[in-house]
Amino acid sequence: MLKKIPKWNLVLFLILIAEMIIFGLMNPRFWNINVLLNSFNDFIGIAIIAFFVTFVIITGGIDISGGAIIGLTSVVVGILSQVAGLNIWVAVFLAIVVGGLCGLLNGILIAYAKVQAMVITLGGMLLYSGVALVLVGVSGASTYEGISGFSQGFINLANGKLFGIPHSVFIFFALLLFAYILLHRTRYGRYIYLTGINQNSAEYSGIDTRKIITSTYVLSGLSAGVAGVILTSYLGSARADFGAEYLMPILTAVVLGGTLITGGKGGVIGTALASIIVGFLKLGLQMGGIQTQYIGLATGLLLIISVAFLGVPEFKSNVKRLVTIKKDRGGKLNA
Amino acid sequence: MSRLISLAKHREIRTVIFLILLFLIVGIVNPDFVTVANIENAVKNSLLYIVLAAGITFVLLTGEIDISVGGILGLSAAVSGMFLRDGGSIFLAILIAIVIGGVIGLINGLGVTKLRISSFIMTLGMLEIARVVQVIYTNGKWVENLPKTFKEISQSSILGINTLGVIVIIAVILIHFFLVNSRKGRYFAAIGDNQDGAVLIGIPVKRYKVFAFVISGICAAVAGLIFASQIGFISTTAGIGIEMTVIAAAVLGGVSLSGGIGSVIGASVGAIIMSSINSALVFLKVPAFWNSAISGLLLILIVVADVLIVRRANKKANKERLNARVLNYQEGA
Amino acid sequence: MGETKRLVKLDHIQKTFNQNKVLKGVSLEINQSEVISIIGGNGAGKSTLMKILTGVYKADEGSIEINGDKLTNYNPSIAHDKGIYLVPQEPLLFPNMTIEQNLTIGFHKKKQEVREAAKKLIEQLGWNFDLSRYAISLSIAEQQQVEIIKGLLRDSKVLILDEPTSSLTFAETESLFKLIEQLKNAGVGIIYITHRLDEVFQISTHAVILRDGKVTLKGKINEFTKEMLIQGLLPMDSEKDGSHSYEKCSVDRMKEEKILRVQDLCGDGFKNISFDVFKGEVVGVAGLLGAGRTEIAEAIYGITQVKSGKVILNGKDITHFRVKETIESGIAYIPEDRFLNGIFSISSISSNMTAQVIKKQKYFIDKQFEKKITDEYVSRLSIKIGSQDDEIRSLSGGNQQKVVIARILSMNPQLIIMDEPTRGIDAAARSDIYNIITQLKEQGYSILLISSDLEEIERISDRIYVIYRGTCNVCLDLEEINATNVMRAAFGTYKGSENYV
Amino acid sequence: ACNSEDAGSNAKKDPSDIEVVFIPKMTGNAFFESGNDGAQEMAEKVGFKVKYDGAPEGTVANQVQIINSAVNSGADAIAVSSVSSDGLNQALQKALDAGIKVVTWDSDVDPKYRTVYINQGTPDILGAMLVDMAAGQLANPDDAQKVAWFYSSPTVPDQNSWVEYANEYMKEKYPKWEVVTTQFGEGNEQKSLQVGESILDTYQDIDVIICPDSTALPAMAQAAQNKGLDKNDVAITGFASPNSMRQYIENDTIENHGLWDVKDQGALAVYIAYHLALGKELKVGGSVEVPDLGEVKVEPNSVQGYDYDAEDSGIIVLPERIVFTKANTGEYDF
Ligand SMILES: Nc1ncnc2c1ncn2[C@@H]1O[C@H](COP(=O)(O)OP(=O)(O)OP(=O)(O)O)[C@@H](O)[C@H]1O
Ligand SMILES: Nc1ncnc2c1ncn2[C@@H]1O[C@H](COP(=O)(O)OP(=O)(O)OP(=O)(O)O)[C@@H](O)[C@H]1O
Ligand SMILES: [Mg+2]
Ligand SMILES: [Mg+2]
Repeated sequence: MLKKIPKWNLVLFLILIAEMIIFGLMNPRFWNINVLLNSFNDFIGIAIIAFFVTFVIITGGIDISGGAIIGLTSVVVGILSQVAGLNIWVAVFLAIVVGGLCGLLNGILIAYAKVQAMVITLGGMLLYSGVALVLVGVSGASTYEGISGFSQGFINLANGKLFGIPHSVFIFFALLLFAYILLHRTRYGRYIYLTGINQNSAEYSGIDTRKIITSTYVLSGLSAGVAGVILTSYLGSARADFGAEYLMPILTAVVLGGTLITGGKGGVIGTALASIIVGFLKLGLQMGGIQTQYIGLATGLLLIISVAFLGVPEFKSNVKRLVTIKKDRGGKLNA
Repeated sequence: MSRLISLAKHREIRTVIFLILLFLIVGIVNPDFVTVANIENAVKNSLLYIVLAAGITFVLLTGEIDISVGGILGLSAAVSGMFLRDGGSIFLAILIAIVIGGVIGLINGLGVTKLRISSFIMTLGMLEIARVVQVIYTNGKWVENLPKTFKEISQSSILGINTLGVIVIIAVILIHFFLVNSRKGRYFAAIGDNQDGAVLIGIPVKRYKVFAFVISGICAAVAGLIFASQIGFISTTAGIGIEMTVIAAAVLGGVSLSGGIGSVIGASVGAIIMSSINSALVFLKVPAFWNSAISGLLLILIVVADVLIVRRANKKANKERLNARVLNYQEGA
Repeated sequence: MGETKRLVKLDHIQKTFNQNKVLKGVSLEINQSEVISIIGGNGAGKSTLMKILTGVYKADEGSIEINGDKLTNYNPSIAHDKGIYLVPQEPLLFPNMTIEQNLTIGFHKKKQEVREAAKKLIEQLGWNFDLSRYAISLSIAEQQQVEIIKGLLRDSKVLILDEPTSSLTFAETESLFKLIEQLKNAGVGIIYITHRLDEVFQISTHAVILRDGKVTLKGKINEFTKEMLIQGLLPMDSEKDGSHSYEKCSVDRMKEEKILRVQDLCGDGFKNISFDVFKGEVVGVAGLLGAGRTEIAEAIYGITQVKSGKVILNGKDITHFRVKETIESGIAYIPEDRFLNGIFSISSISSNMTAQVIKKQKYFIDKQFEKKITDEYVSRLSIKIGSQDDEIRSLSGGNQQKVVIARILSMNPQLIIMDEPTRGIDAAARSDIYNIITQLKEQGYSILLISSDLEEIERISDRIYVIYRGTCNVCLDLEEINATNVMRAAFGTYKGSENYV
Repeated sequence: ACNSEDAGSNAKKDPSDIEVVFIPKMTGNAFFESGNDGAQEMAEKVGFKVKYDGAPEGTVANQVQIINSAVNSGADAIAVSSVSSDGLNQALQKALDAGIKVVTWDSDVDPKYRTVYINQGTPDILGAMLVDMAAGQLANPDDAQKVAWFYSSPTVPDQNSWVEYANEYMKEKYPKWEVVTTQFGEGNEQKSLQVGESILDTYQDIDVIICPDSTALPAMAQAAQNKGLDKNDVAITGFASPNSMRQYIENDTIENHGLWDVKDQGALAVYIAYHLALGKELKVGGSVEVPDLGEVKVEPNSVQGYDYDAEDSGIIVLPERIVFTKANTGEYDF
């Protein structure tokens, strides 16, 4: 059974356990289950985008526009519901659609025009966050005050609890389950891997790789839309600059989760574990009295060391071989 | 006309054409944009990006990526800036910066080649580390009041042209010839083009990758010095997010992120485009909240246009070649 | 014999790739003016041994002696300095460089000199190349040619050719052999790896059989016969003799139905192509390199666009179908370049095998079903694998090819287009594949076989269409099929019988 | 439930164990670092703990996260400079529920969610101050002048609110002034410098550039210096710390700029937070004796234009704002 779990996920799990122990020792309040569950609110936006950016990266692409789409969808929710007076849930739905459309634009340009994904999504990042600003400017809402006054029902979307557990925890696991089934259990998921490993071979096997690639960007855009809605609900305000700082954390979660940045390998379980690890790392260090601005050091070291550790078996055997070769040679000389 | 078209086959030339178009279009709205003074200004403002893009091009050519440049820039600027502020000599400060950049580049390179960490992860980690080290070193403070003599370096001019600009442009041209024409220079692109092939013909792949990271690190450190000299104060977030801009600049100039293709001249022109967009928007006098949307749109338009142009040309060439070998093939049949 | 200098001596070379002991103490010597053929099954370790000889891999054990010096700390650039050069099995060109840049890179000599030398060499070989073309636009065969030229340019003392002819046709092979002869006479030591046993007798002075990581047979070529080599290659416990007879059949065209009808097909690289394939028939497509065979196949399959003409499968017009639809209507294609278009290198064997058949499932992947299919074909095609979950790149070339074939077979197609199905595949696997082809015929499948291996196409095709510069004017019937006719037709000089079309 | 127990135990805490989390909008900005200096000095003098905690990117989500962690780790009070007037509400409510005292400084939140706001000056005071500083540099301020605004971004609340009031004030007092452009530097030095130079190039007849942003102002001054302009060519002013501007004042690139004593502000913020965490009362209309700073008075929220009025929610306005000139810049170090 243990054999079935990919080695890397096991490593991540151990890191998580180690974190729990260390941070608990630094500040015993860290072991309070409520504290841990509540903290999901603070990284759920990163996590759910990262789930689907994992898809994108497996196809061999990259999507850095997620953070910007958060801002845009947040503004769309705000304007539609507060300025245009639409029903909040209709606004939410439309905002998520807008997120999907942003992803669609990325996807089409990348899959059909075959432009390098990094640049398109970088351009997309500027464009979408820019459009968010323009929307705010044009709608007459104040660009700097944020749009607030949402109904309690909407605020509860992220802030509420069910059985004492924050909604965000449910959302996290629901989307994780969805992403997991989609990627690891369906034919579509298999096509994503095959496309990422060898687009030509996939094409020759009758897989419409361009549609597959485009669809991953759409999913990533949709997930950013969902994240935008959740963040708007959590913070009780709609602003154009929400999510601006998520760029690196999203990528960190995906690559630390063991997804190959060159595509073809990886999984959402790893991404989920990694986003929890990074989220708890931040929380734990903050609770342990470390200033937030120093936490980057820990994330950086964690990234490098854990990934280097992955190469350790090889590293070890190399060292071993070096030693034994020397011994053997010596033996021969003596003989 | 056909000469023009064949010229457009060169990636660098196309980037230059995009640059010229940008200047012309903005120039139509506001003629001040195409004055000699402003063009010189554009180059001066891009120096930082040019140096970074040239450095990162080495890494990108070998098929790796370096996103730690922003961190290196900040750290080296802050450390040598503090040294200068406290009365240190300019020469030593430059040396310090270069050593910092070189060492971080070396660590990146060794991590990638020896520990086999993917360069994305290695340099992402390094970026975060460098930023925090900068905060710790400066105690979170800005480095201010840099000596006038140091700041004047970026303002001095030869024959009316910015000295640093001249130096950087000459350096870029020299590097270009090194990469394109010299035996060893071509190794960088070869490694990214086909690593196994490079091993086969005896290129010390790992060593050259380490070189590439060290060069990129040193360039980032030099960019840090330019930053300090031009701007005159260094915050702890100096150069934040610049890595993405620089990578985009390189790609805009025709450098491929999968390695093997690209030139420093292209990357430099890309850098000028990226940074000129900022000033262009001021000259266009559109309300500033449009800036980000317009620059995003421009970036997308340029890369998509370029890709489509190339694709068409390639398709046509391929068709011609295939048909050339068909018996009695008549053109247009 | 006393004055011929010993160039290289490999002694007790051992090499293990994660628990897989590939070489178990191989010793080999090569002297001046020798052409040593190394033969052995797929995965015997030939390429590995050669990579060790050129320093690409490090041997775990054993020593390398060059010109009498024992070398420690060996690496490719030392190998080059010592005049050892490997033309690799899979071309390793730099795709974004021109042919010229590919040929000149890594030389210590002046570019100009190398260019002149290259031009001369290409002329001598009679191959024509536009030196300013980018390597990315070359077909696999052309890449192979460029690699060979690159090797020949080196003025090496020991030249290793790892299956250089695997995608060449007889014409290019001939000119290559002439050059090898010249080099031999000039004192160069040549190591030649091939799966085509006829070639062994054509050019080598010595033959070495490598099996299970050991040298099992070694000697002068005139001490061997082809049968002895075949016998030496077979697994110890095998009773099949590899040279089993292959049944051809002449289809009665009046009675059988036409599966595929290609009418006046025109596209980039070919024009006015017409031919038919009947049920239960193997139709060969022969031609020189670059004749346009692959282009025709890809146009039928839907990878590339057709300009005019019709492709009709079972009475249905499938001319402008895209790949997905072509597959659904019953055509399957085994691409020429396995690495580029065939396999999913870092994916598991089972997912490689089921990449197409999962389409027939519902939305979810059924692991049980995948396992069943994989098991079935692993035993049917006797594919040698460790576990189904291993990455396909850990298999030897022949076994990778069988996985690709299995992927196609699992779709139950009516017509299989095989583009060089046995490229780089050893004699045993090759006869397995021929067996599969026989079975398929019996089951009523039709096969369109594109092959550059003269012996192969001659042996198993029931009919052969010959493509010459993008046109198809010759169809050889069963009784007309022989090497001379095929060759003549390929050069466009066949006048033997009536044109079929 | 356990939270309220914690709150109860706070009161019994040894005063020297009280921890105030001092949250800037972002780290790495000279303004906030100076505020932190003041806060730390105050903590040392009085004998309590101040944890300075901010993220390099000043965003709502980051601040919320930091506030949550402060609550979780058992801090006693928070003093925050908010990046958003409403985005922190939920997080602050949780902090209040946990019995944590909330003080804002520099940039306020909805007054319901904090006890005291340490105000450097209301938007109308600061807006007018910006215009007056600029006018003070002009020979004929009543003539027509071309004015540019240059600050960090269209999304920051405080700078935008000052500019809004300043524009109204300008219309009344100097009706001939015309705002020709508003540009943003995104708190990025490189971009600020470039935009600064572009402003000078595009609007060559510009008379006044006002930069109420601690990155934009020095960058603008450097841009003018690079172009060889000085205070006689264009009047540049704004808000930034004296340390970052001293050289430009001394070499006559600019004539003046302003700020309030942010060190005092930081010190005051953490002291008030400490005071509240000790369980002491602080009512609107009341006053506190603050070490070194003397007595400060709590005014009603209405001074800032808020409608919300409650006993335990008020504003302390810093007594003075400073205009730095050649004459006095040497006296300050922050
Ligand atoms: N880099 C590698 N990593 C792991 N295993 C390898 C590697 N290279 C080769 N092998 C394994 O070593 C064995 C020998 O491979 P090698 O390529 O030398 O065979 P070969 O004799 O050249 O076969 P072929 O005729 O198919 O070319 C095979 O089982 C192969 O799977
Ligand atoms: N510019 C190109 N870019 C990509 N692929 C190309 C290009 N030119 C040719 N090819 C591909 O190379 C393959 C074979 O081309 P080649 O010129 O060898 O024709 P061929 O007639 O099929 O050769 P053979 O007769 O040996 O099969 C085809 O699949 C073709 O599509
Ligand atoms: Mg081999
Ligand atoms: Mg072919």
